[in-house]
Amino acid sequence: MELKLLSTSDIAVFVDGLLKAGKVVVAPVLKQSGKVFFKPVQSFAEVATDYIQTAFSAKEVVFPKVEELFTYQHNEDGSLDIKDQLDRIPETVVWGLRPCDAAGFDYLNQFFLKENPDVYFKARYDKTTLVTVSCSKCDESCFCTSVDSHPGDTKGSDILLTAMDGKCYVEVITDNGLALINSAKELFTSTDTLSKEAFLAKPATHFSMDEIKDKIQYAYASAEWKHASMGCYSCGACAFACPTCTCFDIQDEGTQDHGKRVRCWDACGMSQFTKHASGHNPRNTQTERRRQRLMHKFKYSVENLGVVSCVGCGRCIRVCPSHLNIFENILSVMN
Amino acid sequence: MRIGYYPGCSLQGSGKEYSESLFAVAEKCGIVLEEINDWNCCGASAAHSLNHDLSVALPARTLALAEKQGLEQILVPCAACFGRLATAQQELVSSEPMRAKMSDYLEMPVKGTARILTVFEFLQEHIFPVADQYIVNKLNHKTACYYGCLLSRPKDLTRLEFPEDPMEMDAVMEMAGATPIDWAFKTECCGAGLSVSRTDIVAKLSAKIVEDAVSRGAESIVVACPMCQMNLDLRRKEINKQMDKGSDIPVMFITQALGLSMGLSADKLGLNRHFVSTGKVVSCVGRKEV
Amino acid sequence: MAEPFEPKIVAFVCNWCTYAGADLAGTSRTKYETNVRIIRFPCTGRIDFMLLIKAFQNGADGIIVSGCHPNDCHYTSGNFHARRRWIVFKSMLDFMGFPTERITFSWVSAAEGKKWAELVNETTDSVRALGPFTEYKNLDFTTFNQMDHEAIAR
Amino acid sequence: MARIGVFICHCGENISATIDVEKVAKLAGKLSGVAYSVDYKYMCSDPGQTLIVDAIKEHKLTGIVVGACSPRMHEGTFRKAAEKAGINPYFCEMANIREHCSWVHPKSDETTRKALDIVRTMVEKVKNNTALFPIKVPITKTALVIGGGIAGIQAALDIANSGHQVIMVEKTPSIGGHMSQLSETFPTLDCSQCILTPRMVEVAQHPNITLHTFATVESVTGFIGNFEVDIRLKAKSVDFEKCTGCGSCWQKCPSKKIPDEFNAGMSFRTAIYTPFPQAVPNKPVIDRANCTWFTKGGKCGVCAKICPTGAIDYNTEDTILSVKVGSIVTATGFDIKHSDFFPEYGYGKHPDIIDGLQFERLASASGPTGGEIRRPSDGKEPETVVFLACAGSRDKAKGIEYCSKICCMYTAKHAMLYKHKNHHGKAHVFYMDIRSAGKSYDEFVRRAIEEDDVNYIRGRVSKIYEKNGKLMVVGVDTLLGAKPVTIEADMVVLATAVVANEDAESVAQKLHISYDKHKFFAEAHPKLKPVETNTAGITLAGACQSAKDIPETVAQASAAAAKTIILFSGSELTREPVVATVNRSAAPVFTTCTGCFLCQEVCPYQAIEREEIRDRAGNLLMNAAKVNAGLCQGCGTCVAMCRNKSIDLQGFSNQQMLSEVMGLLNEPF
Amino acid sequence: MQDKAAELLKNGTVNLLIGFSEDLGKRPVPCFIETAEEANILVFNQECKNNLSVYLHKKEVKDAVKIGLVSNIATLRSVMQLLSENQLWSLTITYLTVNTAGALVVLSSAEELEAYVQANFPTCRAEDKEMLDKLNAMTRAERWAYWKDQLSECVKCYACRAVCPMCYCTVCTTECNQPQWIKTSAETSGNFEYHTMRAMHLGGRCINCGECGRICPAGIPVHLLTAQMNLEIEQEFGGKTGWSLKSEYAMNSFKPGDKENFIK
Repeated sequence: MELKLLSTSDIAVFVDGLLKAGKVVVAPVLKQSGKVFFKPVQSFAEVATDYIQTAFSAKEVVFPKVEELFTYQHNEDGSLDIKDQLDRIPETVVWGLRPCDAAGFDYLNQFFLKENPDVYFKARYDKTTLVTVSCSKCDESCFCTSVDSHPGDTKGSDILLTAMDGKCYVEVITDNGLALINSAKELFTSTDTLSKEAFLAKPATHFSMDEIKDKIQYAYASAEWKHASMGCYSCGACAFACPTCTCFDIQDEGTQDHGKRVRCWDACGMSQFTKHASGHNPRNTQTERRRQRLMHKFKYSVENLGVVSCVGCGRCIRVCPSHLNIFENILSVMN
Repeated sequence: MRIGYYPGCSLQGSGKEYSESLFAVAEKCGIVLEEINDWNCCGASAAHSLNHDLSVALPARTLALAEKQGLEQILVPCAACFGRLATAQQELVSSEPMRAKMSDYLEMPVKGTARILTVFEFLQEHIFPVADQYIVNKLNHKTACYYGCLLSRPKDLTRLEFPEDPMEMDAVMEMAGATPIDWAFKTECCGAGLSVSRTDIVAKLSAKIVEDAVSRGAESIVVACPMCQMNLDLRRKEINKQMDKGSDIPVMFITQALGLSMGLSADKLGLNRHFVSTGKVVSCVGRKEV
Repeated sequence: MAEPFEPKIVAFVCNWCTYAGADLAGTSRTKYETNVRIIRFPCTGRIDFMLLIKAFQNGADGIIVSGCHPNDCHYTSGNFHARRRWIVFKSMLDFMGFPTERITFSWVSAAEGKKWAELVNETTDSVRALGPFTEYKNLDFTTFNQMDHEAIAR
Repeated sequence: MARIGVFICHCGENISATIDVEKVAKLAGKLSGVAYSVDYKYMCSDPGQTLIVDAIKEHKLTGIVVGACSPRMHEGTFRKAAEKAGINPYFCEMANIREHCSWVHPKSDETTRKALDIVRTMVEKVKNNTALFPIKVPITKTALVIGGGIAGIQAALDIANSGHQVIMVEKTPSIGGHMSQLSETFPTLDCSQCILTPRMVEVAQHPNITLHTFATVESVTGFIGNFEVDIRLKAKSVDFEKCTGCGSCWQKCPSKKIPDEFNAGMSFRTAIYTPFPQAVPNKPVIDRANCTWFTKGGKCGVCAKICPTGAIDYNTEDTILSVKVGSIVTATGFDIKHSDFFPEYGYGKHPDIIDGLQFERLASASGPTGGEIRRPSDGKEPETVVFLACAGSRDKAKGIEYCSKICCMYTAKHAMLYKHKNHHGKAHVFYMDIRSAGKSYDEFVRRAIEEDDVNYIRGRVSKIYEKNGKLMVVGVDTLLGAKPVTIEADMVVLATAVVANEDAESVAQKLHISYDKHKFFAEAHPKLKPVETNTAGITLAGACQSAKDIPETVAQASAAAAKTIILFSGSELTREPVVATVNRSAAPVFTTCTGCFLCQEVCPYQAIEREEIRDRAGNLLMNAAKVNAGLCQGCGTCVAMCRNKSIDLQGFSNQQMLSEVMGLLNEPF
Repeated sequence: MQDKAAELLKNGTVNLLIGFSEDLGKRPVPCFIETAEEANILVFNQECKNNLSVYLHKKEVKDAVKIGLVSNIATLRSVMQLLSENQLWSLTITYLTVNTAGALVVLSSAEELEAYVQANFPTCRAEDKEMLDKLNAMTRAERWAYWKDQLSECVKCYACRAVCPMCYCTVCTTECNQPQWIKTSAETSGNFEYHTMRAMHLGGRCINCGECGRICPAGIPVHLLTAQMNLEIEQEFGGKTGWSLKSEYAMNSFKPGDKENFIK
């Protein structure tokens, strides 16, 4: 764990250096829709700086919305070729994600790798370095401090930058991070004092995980679930924007003779999600589906993996067509 | 709405009363007719049988001038002129090459878009709506409305509702308080085409018309074509020779009749310049109903 | 490309007019380009616009849609409904910036074998001139996920 | 797992000349799902078919693709073969590599590749084929005949005589139609009523015919073999059970000034009336529009007082009778233009300018003049009569471009009849052309000209006007010096154009049959289906389709009857199973159809019905579309319309069509 | 509105009232009220953009049978369209809306609804029109680039479908997998076919509430596709969506005279 300083003006130099070194740099980019997306950039000039939160999380880098698992091909002689392309995955630096997203990676890591690791995730994760930028701004949707995190949290990051006037703190958390710094030593000066709180945003805190952890045990039967879910249109916006939602669907695309097998995002909120071939659906109403999603974030994942799988980024609140609010729901079902 | 006016030769010569009465009526109803500046002969009677291009070019020039003058409608009272102008217009509208050719001949653009009105359409659309407030006299007498050939044929050009038995003039005369009779020679030819070469035939044809009108009790014949008027009026001597017993039934223009009912003076309407005296009709004004 | 580009053209035709017209072209030995492949429908009214999209997605460079002339429909009005659907579909694609000239709509009756041959030749020529329909295929990832694709594209 | 067999035909040289058939067969064999592939010289030949049958049995094939000619040629053949081999015939598809490939392309690899593509496409299709079974539709063996003219009478008798039930509907109080108004008939001049009335009586007495006069068709639903028809029985105001037809009611009826339709308006009838003496049924009805009781609210009532059997009942009302029929013969007949249609002839204001039907009545022994030809105006015998053929017909300006077909003949007949009855009279005929094609028709016209010296003038009449008591007929003789002629006539007969009935359009719409721009009903095919309409089970007879004379009408009526009898010959109707279906599945899904019914309007055959899906308690759960397999013709327009693919078309299913596209465009190797 | 809602719930005209309340962030949230007491949480203002008619397809709502629906004009218009498509047959709905004068309007029958909607019929939203003109002014290549860029961000969360009152199919084409019409993966070409399909299915039915565009998490203006189609269909074939209670769907009718200058 090292602590360094980097002058704001040198950030561009550093990033462009990484690009020159042949790394793929994925950073927030402002698009014509006015929303900010993680995109591979060609120079630091493209990188957006003034935003609270990106439209979708950075999980796409390691868990793409569509991932080709392999291609298959029947040959004239009856033989069958199957190819994956894991070896083509490039060295990637994710620049400028928020601590909450980084925390999300921490969960994804647990989810995909804890037991019988997912090779596709691993292949990407191993080639990825996360350079996080702590939050100087937040809005009423942010609630990281309610889920054991905060705007300067280093959880999940390889490097955490905190902007001050003129320069920024560089907290190097992992060897990955260190390696990245060392690729451009000259830009960084060492320091030992760290006082970033002054430069961090102050999101509202609505509850603490400790109180949740025990109250949630009794939440399943709460009548409030209905109110919490009646407005839900059962789209997948929240799940797809979420840094920790990991539901996926596997499909073959192509013909009997050749095509590819793809893994793409799915969402437990969708009405077809658990539907059986028979037409029966164990989670037939939106109430059950919404409960499933929230309980999974705050209860099941804690039980299964020991981590809460909500990082308080607030995306689900921002994107929800009917403005459903996750922490309000949680609070209501608690009491 | 600017209405243009194309007199043609007749309405300045033999059919002078026609234009006089027309203008008198229009003026009475507060309608302005703008004569087309520098208009030229429509080419009737000769051109179309000699040179097709010429027969289009002559009216086309007039139409081009009208367009230049910015007229949306053109009133062409003379039946022959109307025939020529309308025919030419149809050719122009239906054929781009023809338009190009004509614009080239005339050295000015011509589209042929202005609407050409028969005297009937003019009366229906512009006079009818306002007429009754001006009609002061009832022309209480039986009249035969005579349309002639050029105002009823071809039906696509003249746009009469029933080309076989037109009623347009009858409507006007009813408005004027007269009683149009139901007769058989409404659309017969008066022979105008031969009025120079074979006057004898003209007399025969016209005689049939006059005879039928008279035999059905008509006291006047109303026309809308200067040639018809001339034949039936000016040639009455020869016509009478063709009939068992002659007739002095007056022949007047529809506009004269209308003007009369609007209280305009016979003098102003040129009624006193006919060969067959129109006195009877003039005197029937205000007579008790027939 | 070494050899000149030969477009793949899929023809969606109705059974009663155009398919029969193509048969007639055959029986009268009228020669035409080999690029076209016919798919037979009972009626143009049956032709689902999704099939056109699928065809392009799977590598068609051009499409012919053809059926009975108005009032000749074996089912009286199938082609009228189809025509209205095409009007909308075409303008829709145009609004999305789709090169609609890659789709040829036409009426070919059972008696118009010659017209069918000409239609195929004209369409083949025009599509050949347009070149392979890469715009659409390129929408799919040339590699294994969108972000890599974009990364590599740079 | 599909086991498809591919059979490539050489068709002698027709295919193998330009396509490397062996190669196609070889490569087809490698396609996934293909278990057997072979080529052969003539697949359609007996040995060829045997080869297929054996292969299916030996290799346990689940489906076959025959790469040969157009399915329009041999699909039937090979489907039979498949059936013979014990698989469902609809597991056989044809790949058209002859008309669409070998015949239109030169010998080349490209052509061979195309052939393979075509075969592969069909392999992909047949993989997704399903077993289909012909649809059987029950038939109600009763025919409805609309119209009681000679056409309807002929059709009804033919069908009835074949042993089937017939329901006849006639809108007027009596059957007989226009033919009953005619005096004599060409070319034999035998009396119309003498030949017609026996058949009218036969209809009335036939055990298999139910006759409804003074009745109209209200609505028609259903489909071939299974029509449901509502018939409106207009209120007769007379109880036919009680009425003996004695006639004392109409003799006493005070309102006697009603123009008589039967006499074409040349005489008057009473408000309670039988149209004519030989009417069938010969019982009166009350014409309420003209009856004092109904117009003046309960005044009069003479007929009720006079009626010996008390059959008069002013309170009867229209009733609707619903019947089930299997087929419908449309024989609604025609109308003619009347003289008021002709401004140039003075709108027929002059009483002595009459039309053909009026002349028929004048000449008819049962007519207003008892068969003596007298002019309507003053009852005098006309010394000169002018007949105008083509009055309105073949005249664009009148909007009637067609030839009315019967005028030439009846004009000749009229002229003859006149001459026969008024020996000193003069008959002139103006005509355009004489169209007398038909057995001994021309001879008939010649007779008029030569034996009865009718003066035929080739030319048209520009106007008719009256001058001192004479009708001046002004025309032109285009043959003799092309000079104008004026004939002073005492009476003029216009052979006015034959036109469709004024209610033709509404009738067509009730029957869902189409009609041409002159409102004549449209046959299904101008040459090969001149009797059928485009609605299965509905046929046409007589002048409702186009102007016809009596022999033609009778012939077509018998043809329509034959079509009906053919339909009735089987116990049920068998139809191709290529029809649309709306999916159904077990609760809780039932169907994916959302019941928006936007498909209903696109169906040209009204084949889409509404089904209510209820739970056991009978509560309505959902409405869903349902296809009537009997009505559906399989166009599939609804399938392309359906947003969530709830409707599919058997034989051309979404799965099949998409597989074809995918198979075609994705070459495996 | 609160009082009226309370009244309706009290006198049993309505079992369930669908309206708006506010969350802590003062954002309007759809709310579902079953008792008069709760009525006081109701709000209705310019921000209440959601088209609540979507909820009429929800099982819980259908079970309540007697529904009160707080509506903006777009909502009412979509109900009209739904009725013309034989939907909502099991419900009796009372509509609460606020007219341009700002007064509360209560509509309790389809006929009243029709009259009101036709009297207050909305025109194509200005911002949409502007955007459409902009797009139509582009060259086709530019349009292609525009949509390619936009649709590449689509993640097929189907929010556009979920908020659309006209997307009431129990099984959407996207969910058909026999055959698989629409790729499940959110590849750009798959996104193209999805949005083309959606636009084709909604053209002539969409009532231009613009919800799909407003709520897209990727900010894709998908509503422009259907808006454009509606305009074209309206000028080509006439008829307005959500105007009449009887179906006037342009795509299941035809005129023999429909244009065919594009057909060879």
